[in-house]
Order: sequence, then structure tokens, then C-alpha cells
Amino acid sequence: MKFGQPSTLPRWAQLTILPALNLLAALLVTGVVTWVIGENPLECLKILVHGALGYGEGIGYTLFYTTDFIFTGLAVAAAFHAGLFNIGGEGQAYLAGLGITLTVFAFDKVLPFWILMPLCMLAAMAFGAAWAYIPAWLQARRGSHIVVTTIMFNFISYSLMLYLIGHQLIEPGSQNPTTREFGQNAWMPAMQNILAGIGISIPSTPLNGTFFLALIACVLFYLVVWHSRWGYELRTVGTNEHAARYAGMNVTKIIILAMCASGALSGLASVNELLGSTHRMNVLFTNGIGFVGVAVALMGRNHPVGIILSALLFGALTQGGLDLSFAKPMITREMVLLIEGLVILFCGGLENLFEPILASFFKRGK
Amino acid sequence: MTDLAIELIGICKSFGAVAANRDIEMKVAKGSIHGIIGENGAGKSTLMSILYGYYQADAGTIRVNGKDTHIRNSQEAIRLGIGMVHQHFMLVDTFTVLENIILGAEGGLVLKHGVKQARAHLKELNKEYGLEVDPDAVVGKLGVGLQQRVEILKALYRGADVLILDEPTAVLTPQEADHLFRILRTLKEQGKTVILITHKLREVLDITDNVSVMRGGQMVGNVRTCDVDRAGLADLMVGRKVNLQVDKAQREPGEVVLSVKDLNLVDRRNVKLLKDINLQVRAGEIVGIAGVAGNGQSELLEVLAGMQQPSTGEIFYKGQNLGTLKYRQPKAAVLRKLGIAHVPEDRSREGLVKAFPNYENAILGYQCDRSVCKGPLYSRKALVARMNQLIKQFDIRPDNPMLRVGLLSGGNQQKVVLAREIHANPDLLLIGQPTRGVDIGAIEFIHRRLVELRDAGKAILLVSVELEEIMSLSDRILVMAGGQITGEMAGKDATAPALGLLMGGGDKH
Amino acid sequence: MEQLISLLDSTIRVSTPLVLAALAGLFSERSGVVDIGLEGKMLTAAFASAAVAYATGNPWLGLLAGMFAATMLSMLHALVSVTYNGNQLISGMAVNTIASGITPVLGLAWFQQGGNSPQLDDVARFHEINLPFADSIANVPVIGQIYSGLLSGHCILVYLAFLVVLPLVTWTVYCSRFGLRLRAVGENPHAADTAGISVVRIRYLALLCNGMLCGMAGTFLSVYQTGSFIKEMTAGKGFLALAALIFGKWRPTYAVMGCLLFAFADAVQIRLEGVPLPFIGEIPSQFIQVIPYVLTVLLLAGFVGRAVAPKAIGIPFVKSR
Amino acid sequence: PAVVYDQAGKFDKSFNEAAYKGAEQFKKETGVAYRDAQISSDAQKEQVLRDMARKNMDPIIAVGFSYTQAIESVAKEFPKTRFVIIDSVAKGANVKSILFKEQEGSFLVGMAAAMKSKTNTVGFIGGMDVPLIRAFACGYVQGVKFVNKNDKVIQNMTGTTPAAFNDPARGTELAKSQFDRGVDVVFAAAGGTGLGVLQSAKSAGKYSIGVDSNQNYLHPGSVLTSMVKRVDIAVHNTFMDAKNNTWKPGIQVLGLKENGIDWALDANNRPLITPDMEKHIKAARADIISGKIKVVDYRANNSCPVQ
Ligand SMILES: Nc1ncnc2c1ncn2[C@@H]1O[C@H](COP(=O)(O)OP(=O)(O)OP(=O)(O)O)[C@@H](O)[C@H]1O
Ligand SMILES: Nc1ncnc2c1ncn2[C@@H]1O[C@H](COP(=O)(O)OP(=O)(O)OP(=O)(O)O)[C@@H](O)[C@H]1O
Ligand SMILES: [Mg+2]
Ligand SMILES: [Mg+2]
Repeated sequence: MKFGQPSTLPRWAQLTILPALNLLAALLVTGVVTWVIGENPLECLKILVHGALGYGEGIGYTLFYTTDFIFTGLAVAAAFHAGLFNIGGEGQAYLAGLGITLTVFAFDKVLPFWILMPLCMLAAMAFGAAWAYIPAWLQARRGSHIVVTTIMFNFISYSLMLYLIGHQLIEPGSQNPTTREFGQNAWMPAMQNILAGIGISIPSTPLNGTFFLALIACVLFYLVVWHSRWGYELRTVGTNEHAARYAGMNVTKIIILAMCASGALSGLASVNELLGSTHRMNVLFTNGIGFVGVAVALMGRNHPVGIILSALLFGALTQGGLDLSFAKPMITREMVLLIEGLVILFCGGLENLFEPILASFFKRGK
Repeated sequence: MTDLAIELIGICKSFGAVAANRDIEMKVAKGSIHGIIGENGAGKSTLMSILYGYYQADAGTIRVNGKDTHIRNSQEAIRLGIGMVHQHFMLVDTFTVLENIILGAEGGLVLKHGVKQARAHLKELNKEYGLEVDPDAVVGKLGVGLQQRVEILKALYRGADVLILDEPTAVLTPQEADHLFRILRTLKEQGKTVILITHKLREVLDITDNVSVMRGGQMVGNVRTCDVDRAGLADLMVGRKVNLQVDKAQREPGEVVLSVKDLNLVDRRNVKLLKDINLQVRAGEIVGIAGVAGNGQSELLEVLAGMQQPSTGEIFYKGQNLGTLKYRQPKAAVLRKLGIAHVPEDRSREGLVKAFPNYENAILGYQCDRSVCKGPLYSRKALVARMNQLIKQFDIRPDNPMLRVGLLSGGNQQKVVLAREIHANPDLLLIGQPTRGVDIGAIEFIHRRLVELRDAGKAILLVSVELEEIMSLSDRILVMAGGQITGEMAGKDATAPALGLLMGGGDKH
Repeated sequence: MEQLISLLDSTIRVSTPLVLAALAGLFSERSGVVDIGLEGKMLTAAFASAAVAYATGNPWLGLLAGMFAATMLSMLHALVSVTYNGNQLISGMAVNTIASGITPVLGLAWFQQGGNSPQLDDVARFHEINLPFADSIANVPVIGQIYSGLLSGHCILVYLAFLVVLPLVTWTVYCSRFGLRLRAVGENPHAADTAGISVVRIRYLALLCNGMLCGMAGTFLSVYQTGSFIKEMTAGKGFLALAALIFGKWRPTYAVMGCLLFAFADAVQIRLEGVPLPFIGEIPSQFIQVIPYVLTVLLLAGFVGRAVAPKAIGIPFVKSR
Repeated sequence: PAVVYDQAGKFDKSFNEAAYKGAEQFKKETGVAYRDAQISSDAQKEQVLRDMARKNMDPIIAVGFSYTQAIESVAKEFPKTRFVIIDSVAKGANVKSILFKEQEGSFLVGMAAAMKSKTNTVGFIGGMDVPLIRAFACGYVQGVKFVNKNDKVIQNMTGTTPAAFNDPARGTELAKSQFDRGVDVVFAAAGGTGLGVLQSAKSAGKYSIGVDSNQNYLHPGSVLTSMVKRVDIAVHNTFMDAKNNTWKPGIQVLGLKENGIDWALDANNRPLITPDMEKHIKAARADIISGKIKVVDYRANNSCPVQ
């Protein structure tokens, strides 16, 4: 059997049955593992699903994580369409945190919410973009391999930020390497408050306005990449640089812009984290969302819809997995990690595992 | 009746919906040169790929030397003494000639001895067939002609008795082509069998003994070459009458559109690619640039199209000095806006994004064109509409604007590029190798369009390695050799020998 | 002199796992399969080797186990990206995630030490081995110092890596049939295929070598360096190795130099920490700790320039244009 | 009752693990079962606390400073539940904050190191550069200088992410480099990384000092002593207090006086500690308790008087 050839499956089947089967396979293997360590797979699955989507708070947290992953996923995708593999999302988000913090510290005493909030977002995007700009520039002008430079820049950001948080921005007299709390006027309204405004009451979770921002970002992403001139140029550069030159596109500029856009998107993830949830900056508050973003983007085929779905999947896994680990002493957070790995494997890597079987099935159908 | 080297019986192959081959019957006599012709997408490459084990036939049997065989992969084909020179060369650019040749037939776990033997064997082959190549040259740096020789050597090194060549001359200069044919003849004398796919009837008539004609995935004729003439073949192939003569009226050219003064181009390694080029193109005339490939024509086109900066010299377009213009965007984009269209020599590398659907390729280079935009965004309707228009005007097949361009045959890919550039209704059209790898039906069509354009008062600068094409289209012919213009003559009184003489100068192989 | 020697000494030590991992990556990437899964394979190997070494009390069995475990993951990677033409980056990520998941889970199940392995007792570990006469000539100036201070007193795996693996890999890649085919498959699989070479087979073989080398790298960490497995103990070394590989433009010796460079910068960094520098005074440790990374970036930008990857890298081999 | 650990995890061979031991101890003695949980990101901290509170766990002990904000907000939501945070101060009427004077214990082991060292050069290896670790370092240096003004202390931090507490390989490397620079006693305050340090001290024939829990047993004859921080006792006592309704909110600081901090002397390291050393250390211990010796806490104003 041959894979990767133009599939003979009807499109709808490719988009529905296939992923479903993959997810099923992932769960099956996970089930076996859970069974091996002596837990009841079905029960665990129930807890996991319920924990993620079964009750208000769970949903809230799931969507909160989803927000992070959407942003970092979009970030990776943006670079990907320009043919760049940006694994620096982590560092870019981290630096964006600095941008936010500085802005807040400078203005949260003076500016009202309506000015401060957009300002913070801009700062986040600006800092994220700036941190992505350097590798981009090096790639475009000096040809340094973006993968290496972004890896390096992650490490550099860790050091830089630890120094700044631990020695400069640290709350005076505090035990902990963390900044002072942001002023209320720099808090992204929490979902429960927003909905309370229109008379719906939901349990309090870190889920906040940034979620809508993420959805808007997806729509814009779609429009820009597939329906705008800039996106057209972006994809051309990403798929055939010679053609781009022939078509009179400024390749260098596009590459740099793409990376900056990528960085800016990662930056917005930290808006969700800092302004939406912790309201202060802790050391390594990003913990890994940048890397999850890679998986999300790849599994989402670098398309907003796919990204939303896979972000949701990972959000659910994070939240449901936590509840599972609460409920089952035998199931540690590492177990949850393993589950995530299997999901990535089956839904991402082995995506067309069942393609031929399904295809032959459809043939017989006809 | 001589005995048969190859016998194909009822071969069928389809890719998804496309039926590339529908029960094909074909017989190839030992020690003969067998031609296969057919329109783009007729199924020639597919058929040969099946014979070479690259694809598997859905049905049908293959007989080699009278024995039924199942060719499951190239390895088995090679073992049966079948060698193939693919249309898109199958070479590892970063390897040396030698490495490429021994690849897959290294003879032993350690390269050393294998290489030594190969070197020796290569010498013999060189002598036998006059296939000189420097065994230690890096293939990527060789010209196409030489690369092709490497491909042939590869096949012979593996002791091929049946040699398949898919459009070998599509990428060759006349000289190179002639040399190739000499080689093929020697091969034939050595008792080898040659199968030759081509779009060029002249070649078929020159050297083949038998011809098979394919159309729309079917075999529509197997004839002995001596029984047919050119027109006959053409009709058989296209399935209708084709007019091979480009009939164009004499016409007084208008004012100068493009004029180039003392243009020079030096590359990083200080090699002079263009030396003191001076030329003019007037409205309503086709200026042809003849020359062996790699003598600066490509560079000239790129410079004129704004993809490269000239080192010295001036270019005037409608009297305006392009050198002194301010460029906010890349030069190529600006020049397009000024009405200079450019059909690149290498369509799949530059002219198209194979991964994009047709309708997106329809605006490559014209992405800033407001007419397809709705506000800040493109209007997909407008894009598709435009593509459909192009498809109709240039009858591009299959006529589906949503199809990935990569899935079109090269011929049709070429039409897409042409259609796009002509659609922009430029005042100056820079066009390189307009009919490379394109079937005569399409050639006829393309040529007519070019003449129409000229008659509409456009200026056209045509670069081609096909002397026929140059002579039949151009009002004036410039000959380039070694980066210089070595001569000029009027289109009507140009003759192949005369041109050939001028071209003779700078063959760099 | 002492300082310099101890500097180079630790350079060699630190670089060894990177070297092994980088060469592992070289095989797979030269065959056209991207491998961001080095990290995970090393981690799994570290775990498997520690576990077996602990159980059997024999480091060599540990090594075997490590190589086996890593190879299993390599084969998984191959299955996904060669047989099923899946996305090689995703596959790599899957490998990493699964590795950091499965090792503590099994560890917890077997040793009840929070996913870590128990401390290996001395017989179960690799040890520094002293070359002959190392001590006797130790105080002969220069030669003696270098011999006994720098060359002697490393773990057997170090000597394996530099004296056996590196030359062997270089020879294989450039002088053997397998090497030729490997490079061909990575540059232009279609060419290789029409030349009658099975792309799939070559890529599987490449990933086999990849797995075994990753195994050695991981074993070095757990069975020699720390004498126990500790979760997430690879701490990014896999990615550094990958960086070194690209840094070395996918060529064995250059890649190894990349590794040595990282290690050296690291050793320098360790020694600079807390030492007040002239004029500047004492620099915060964080700024010392970025030295290796900044250095890499500068070198990439400055000298190394554009690195041309094997052409077919990351693209599943499908027979059609 | 319940314990929740921070990102470092239940088995960090350090204070999380100590807390776990304390809880187990409590369970063994009273037969009262308890729950515990680990988290993997900031956002989960409130979650885990809430989850426990809902399950009517009481009291709930959060290990690690990073829980501060989470405790404060959740404590408001569950005024009836009693919360305890270790290593940090959290506000709230139903919150008890337990702090340790790490500097005091570090001071003592610093003395031990200084007295044991023949090269007059001792080492410190910290995990990640955070105030807590700085406090360890600062106390240690004070101890060293107390014995001998001009002894040298070479300090290294392992890394810049929490992974720094889990990188034994780097621990070995850091230790080796310090030994090359003349260090012959090294104090590792770096969780799992410390294991690497102890290990390489063992193979290099140098002395090492363990941290948090008593690690003397790991390499008898090489581990000089351990700076024990009795998180286990703290946890154990808190559970007990809650059980006997003697639990009180507010701040509790545990130092040498309260036996919350100490240096470990047992059969494993007995041979290494000369009577003379023991005498001095015991004396200093008494003086610190009596207040005659003041050990500066780095965290007081994030700075250390000595280097
Ligand atoms: N790999 C493939 N996948 C799907 N369809 C294919 C593939 N190869 C060929 N086809 C279909 O088969 C038809 C015949 O292809 P083939 O390569 O034989 O044309 P051709 O005669 O070589 O055209 P040309 O003269 O341009 O070389 C094409 O129109 C195409 O639609
Ligand atoms: N992946 C594919 N899917 C479908 N059809 C394909 C694919 N690749 C090639 N084809 C078809 O195979 C045929 C041959 O393709 P090819 O590029 O050889 O055309 P060509 O005219 O021979 O090229 P050129 O003229 O540039 O030498 C074309 O008709 C094309 O439609
Ligand atoms: Mg063809
Ligand atoms: Mg063709």
C-alpha cells in the first residue's frame, strides 16, 4: 500500500471519520497502558472526559488552556507558511511577559483599563515579535538556521528573564521570584464577570476575555493567510522561493514579517496567562505552551480550524488529565504526558494509518 | 519480421480518476529506434514508467525478449536490461558523475574498488559511444546536456539493452541534440534498442524506425517511419489537421519600446555573463535571440525583467531610463506594473507554484492587481473567473481552475504561464523557451498567439534554443554566444546554417 | 596549565553524550528523515540502561538495554515517517513526549522512587579508567599532564565515542556503499529509487544506527555520569545535539566540533561563574550561563553561514511529482 | 488532611519529599488517611487547592512558595477550611504560614565544611537562582567565614529553569569543576541535581554536604553532613495540631530553636566529624539559638553581607 498519494477518500470522510478513528486508536493504546498499571480504562476515560468537559469549572479551565494553545499554535503555523520552523514560541511568549509587566508597572497607576489593556497587548506583541525578529533577521540575511537560533533564543530568554524577575522586577521583601501584583485596571476581565454582566453565572476559572481574542485571531489568520495579498506572498515564499523572486516579492522582508507575526502571536498567549490569570509574572510562567504550540499547529495542519480543534484537544487533555491524576493516585501527571504523546502519535504522525482500509471500504461501498 | 525486444499487451493504468493508459498495445523490435509521440498528458511518460517498473500497471502484460515478465520495481527492470533516462533527470546533484553512475551498482560494501572499476568501464563507454564526461565533476554543476549523458551512461553502465529516453531533447540545444542522435545511432549499431519519447516530429522522422502515436491515454497508431510524413504524423497525433507553418504578414514595426545600451553583468566570481549588450525592440515586432543555452540569454532575460541588477549599462523602456527609477518595491514588481511581462525559461522552478491551485497561479506576479481584490482581501470569485477565462482562451486541460498546477502536464503548465502573462496585456513581452516540452498541437497554438500579440503592436523579445521556432516567428534575429551578441539578421532571410555558424562561438561544454 | 587541562577535560566529558547524539541525528537526517526526537530517545535509553544495570549489576547489559530501547523508539519514528509517510516533526515530538511520559511511569511502578531509579552501586556503573602509566608520568610537564590529566581517566564510553564511533561513522558515510546510498536517499530519493535502491530499507537502516547511538548517549548519562536515572535528566541535550548537527552542516567531524564547542563554552561558563572580571566586576550568574548559546548564535551568524540541509529532508518519499 | 506539592514534584529528594515523609509518618501513627496531589503549571495551583477543599480535606498543606497567591484566593473561598503554606507567607484568617531559617542550618554546615577543608576552599552548588537558594548560600558562606575569615567559597548555580533541580549530570560537572579549582567540601542545595554532586564527590574522594532531608546514608564516608530542614516534622505537627484542635493560623518560623532546622549527625558521618568540630558546631548552634550569633537572612532584603 502507498501512503501520501492523493487520497481516494471523499473529503468529508478524510475530515471526520479518519481523525475519529485515529483518536480512537490513541485512546485504545492508552487504555491498554492504564490497564497495565492496574486501573480501569473506561472509568479513567469517564473521569478524563468529565474532568475536561463535564462540569462548568472543568470547561472553564479547558478553554483557558485552549486559549494559550490557540495562540502558540497559530504562531507556529504563521512561520510554517513561510517555510520556517519556529520552535522559539516559548521564549517569545516569555519575553512578551516582560513587555506586559513593564507596561503595567509604568502605567497601571495612571491609565484606565480601556487604554492600558490595548497598550499591554501591543507591548506583548511587540516584545514577542522583537524576540522573533533577531532569529528571523539572521535567517534572512546571514542564513543562520532558524531552528538552531530559535532553540538558542529560548535558552537565552530563560536566563534573561530569571535575572530580571529574580533581581530587578522582584517584589521588594518577597520570598518568591515573582513581580508585584498588577493593578486591577490591568486585569483582563474574567469570563465569569463578563457573563455575569449579561446575567449568566458560571463558576470562577482563569478563563477570561483573551479567549475571544484567540477566536478573532483565528478568523484574521484565515483571512490574511488565504485571502489577502500578504498571505499569498507568505505562502509563495514558503513553497517556492524562486517563484516568489520571479513574482517580484521581497523575500527577505516577508520572511522577517512572518517570524515577527509568529512572535507576536506567541506573545498574546502570555496576555492570557498574566493579565488573564496570574496577574503577576512568575518565573517560567509559560511552562511549555510554546512547545505544545508546535504539536497543535502540526496536528491542525497549520489551518485555524484544525488549530482550534487540536488546541481544544490538548486543553482538554491538560485539564481532564489533572482531574484524573487527582482522582487516581496511580495516575501521575507523567501518565498524562504519556497519553498526550500517544495522541500526538496517532492523531498527528499516523494520521493516515487507516486511510487504505477506509478507502477500500468506500470502494466496496460504490 | 525481426524478433521483439519489448511487447506491451493491454496495459492499463489510471491515477485516481485519470486514466493515463487505456489498454495499450505496443511492439518494439530489437536493435531499432522506436519513437513515441503524443500530446501532453497523452500517457507516454506513464507508459514508460510502467515498463521501467516505476509504476505498476493496473492490467496487461509486459513481454521482454518474448518472455512474460512482472516488473515490480526499477531493480527488476534493470536486471532485465531496461534502462531509462527520465524526463526530469534522476541524478543526485551533490554527487560526482562517478558516484551517480555507480549508485545502486557499487559492487561491494566498500566504495573504493567499485569506483576504480567504474572509472575503467567509463573510459570504454566513452570510447565506444563518444560520451565524454569528466567522471569527477559534480553533477549539479554540469549543464543539462552533460547531465543527460550521465543518465545515459548510468543506463549503459548497468548493461541496458533497451534504453528509454523521455523527451531527451526538450532540454537540449540543437548541437547537443545532434550529438545525442549520433550517440543513439551508435547504440543502435551496437545492437541496442532505443525507445524515444519526443514532441518533435523532425527528430522522429530523422532517426526512428517505427513510431507509436498516443492520444488521450490510448494508442492510436503504430507505423513504420518511412511510411509517414510530417503532416500525417501531426494529424494522427492531435486528431485533427494542424498547420505547421506560422503564417505572419510583413509589418512595419512601430516606435522603440525597449532599448539596451552597453549592458554588462558580472557575477560574484567575476565571470562576465553579459558583455556590452546593445539591442532594441520595437512595438509590433518579434525579436528572436538564438543561441546555445547557457550563453547569457537567461541572464539577459532576468536582467531585463528586473530579477537581477546589471553591473553596468542602461536600459530604456519607452524612453525612460529604468536605472534612474526609484524602486519602493522589488524591481521585478515595478517593471510588471510598467507593462513588462516575463515568461521564464524554467516554468516549474520560477513560473509556477506547483503546490498552488491553478487560480492562484493565475495571479503570480500580479498579486497586487486590484481588479481581483475586494477591499483588503482577494475575491476568490474574481480569481476563479480569471482562471476560467485563461483556461478558455488557451484551452488548458484539464479545464479545472481548482486543480493543483503540479498535476498538469508540463505542456499545460506552460500554457498557464503564457496565458497569465499575455492576459496582463503587456507592451513588452519577454519570453524564454515558450514551447519546451510542449506538443505540436499546443506549439501551433502558442505560436499563433504570439503572432497575434505582435500584430496587436506589442514588442516581443523571444529567447529560444529551437532554431525552427526562432526563424518562423522572429522579424529580426540576434545571435548570442559567450554573453555577447555575435550577429543579427532579418527573420525572413535567416537560415539554420548561417545562425549555427554565429552560435558556434561560445559553446561552454 | 592545570586550569586549562581541567577545562579541556570537562569539555571532553560534557561533549561525549552530545557527540553520540549528534552522530545519531546525522544518520537519520542524512537519509532525509528529520529527527527532533533525539531528546526522547536519549531519555528512554538512560532509563532502560539504568534499570537493567540496576537489576543485573552489569553496566554492559545496561548499555545493551539502552541501545535496544532507543532503537525501539527509532523504529517507531521510522514506522511513522517512512512507512506511513507521516509528518516527521510530529513523529519526533510524539517520541519526545512519550519518552518523558513513559520513563517516570515505569520508574514509579518498578522502583517507587518517584520515577527515578535507585542509585547504582559501583559494580553496576561505568567508571573512569586510567590509561597505563597515567599516574607514573603524571608529573612530567606538559606531555605527562596532558596524558594523565586530559587523555586518561575517562569513562570507556568516551573513548568509544571518539576513537571508535566517530571514525567509524565518518568512514561509513563517505567510504561505504551504505553511506553512498544513505546520502543519495537523503538528497534525491527518486534518483536512488530509479537506481534500484529501496529508499524505505535505507531509511530504516539509518534509523537503526540512529537508535543505537542515541542508546549509547543516554547510557552515558545514567549509568556513568550520575549513576542513576532521574526523570527529565537529558535536560535539553538532545536539542543541543541537533543544533550542533545543523551547526556542522550535517557533516560528522564538523558536527562533533559543534559539540565540543558547546561543551567548551559550558566548561568556561562554569568556571567564570562568580569570578569577578576586570572592569566589569562580578556578572550575574544568568549572564554567564547564556555564554554557550550566545556564542553559538554569533558563530552561526558570523562564520558558519548558510547551512544547506539534505535536499529531501522532511519530505515523505512518495512516487509521484 | 491533604498535601499538595509544587512543580518539583512529590519525589524531588528535597522538601516536597520531606513533606511526603511527614504525612506518611502521620498516617502511620494515627492511621488517618490523607490525600496528596502534584501539579504541573501555575494555573493548576488554585485548582488543586479548590479540589481538595471541596473534598472536605482539612487542613490542606501547600508545599512551596509558588502557592502563595493560590492559597490566598482559595482560602477566601473556603473560610472554614484550614490552609497551610510552607516556605512562604500568605495572608488570610484561615491560613498558617510556615517559614524556615535555612540560613541557620546552612551556617552550621558551612562551619563543618570550613573546618574539614584542607585547601581552605569550599564549594556551594545551588539549583536555580531564587531567593530561597540564595538564603542557603548566604548562611553557608557566613558559617565558613565564621570559622576562617579568608576561606574561599566557590558558588555555582545549576541553571535558569526548574529543570535545574533535576540535572544531576550537570551537578557532577559543576562539582568536578569546583574540585579542579581546589574545593574539597561542597554543599549542594539543588534537589535532584545534588545527587550528582554527592556522587562525584564520592568518586573524587572529596566531601559533600546533603540538603533538606538527611542524605548522610547516600554515600557514607563521603557525605560530611546534611543541612536538614524538617519539613516532615512541620507537616506532621500541623496534621497533629489539626487533629487535636490546637491548630492556629498565622506565621510560624522554624529555626534551630524549634528543631525545624538542623545539621545531621548519625552513624554514617560520625567518623568524619572530629570531636573538635562537633564541639565548635554545637557551641555555635547554642549561640545562634541564644541569639549571640546573628545569621543574616538573604531574603530580608535580597542581599548577602558576605561573598
Ligand atoms: N503520478 C501521477 N498521479 C496522478 N496522475 C498522473 C500521474 N502521472 C500521470 N498522471 C496522469 O496521466 C496522464 C498522462 O501522464 P503522462 O506523464 O503519461 O503524460 P505525457 O504523455 O508524458 O505528457 P507529456 O507529453 O507532457 O510528457 C496525465 O494527464 C496525468 O493526468
Ligand atoms: N502528482 C501527480 N498527480 C497527478 N498527475 C501528475 C502528477 N505528477 C505528474 N502528473 C502528470 O504526469 C504527466 C507528466 O508530467 P510531466 O511533468 O512529465 O509533464 P511533461 O509535459 O512531461 O513535463 P515537461 O513538459 O515539463 O517535461 C503530466 O500530464 C501530469 O499531469
Ligand atoms: Mg512526460
Ligand atoms: Mg512534456
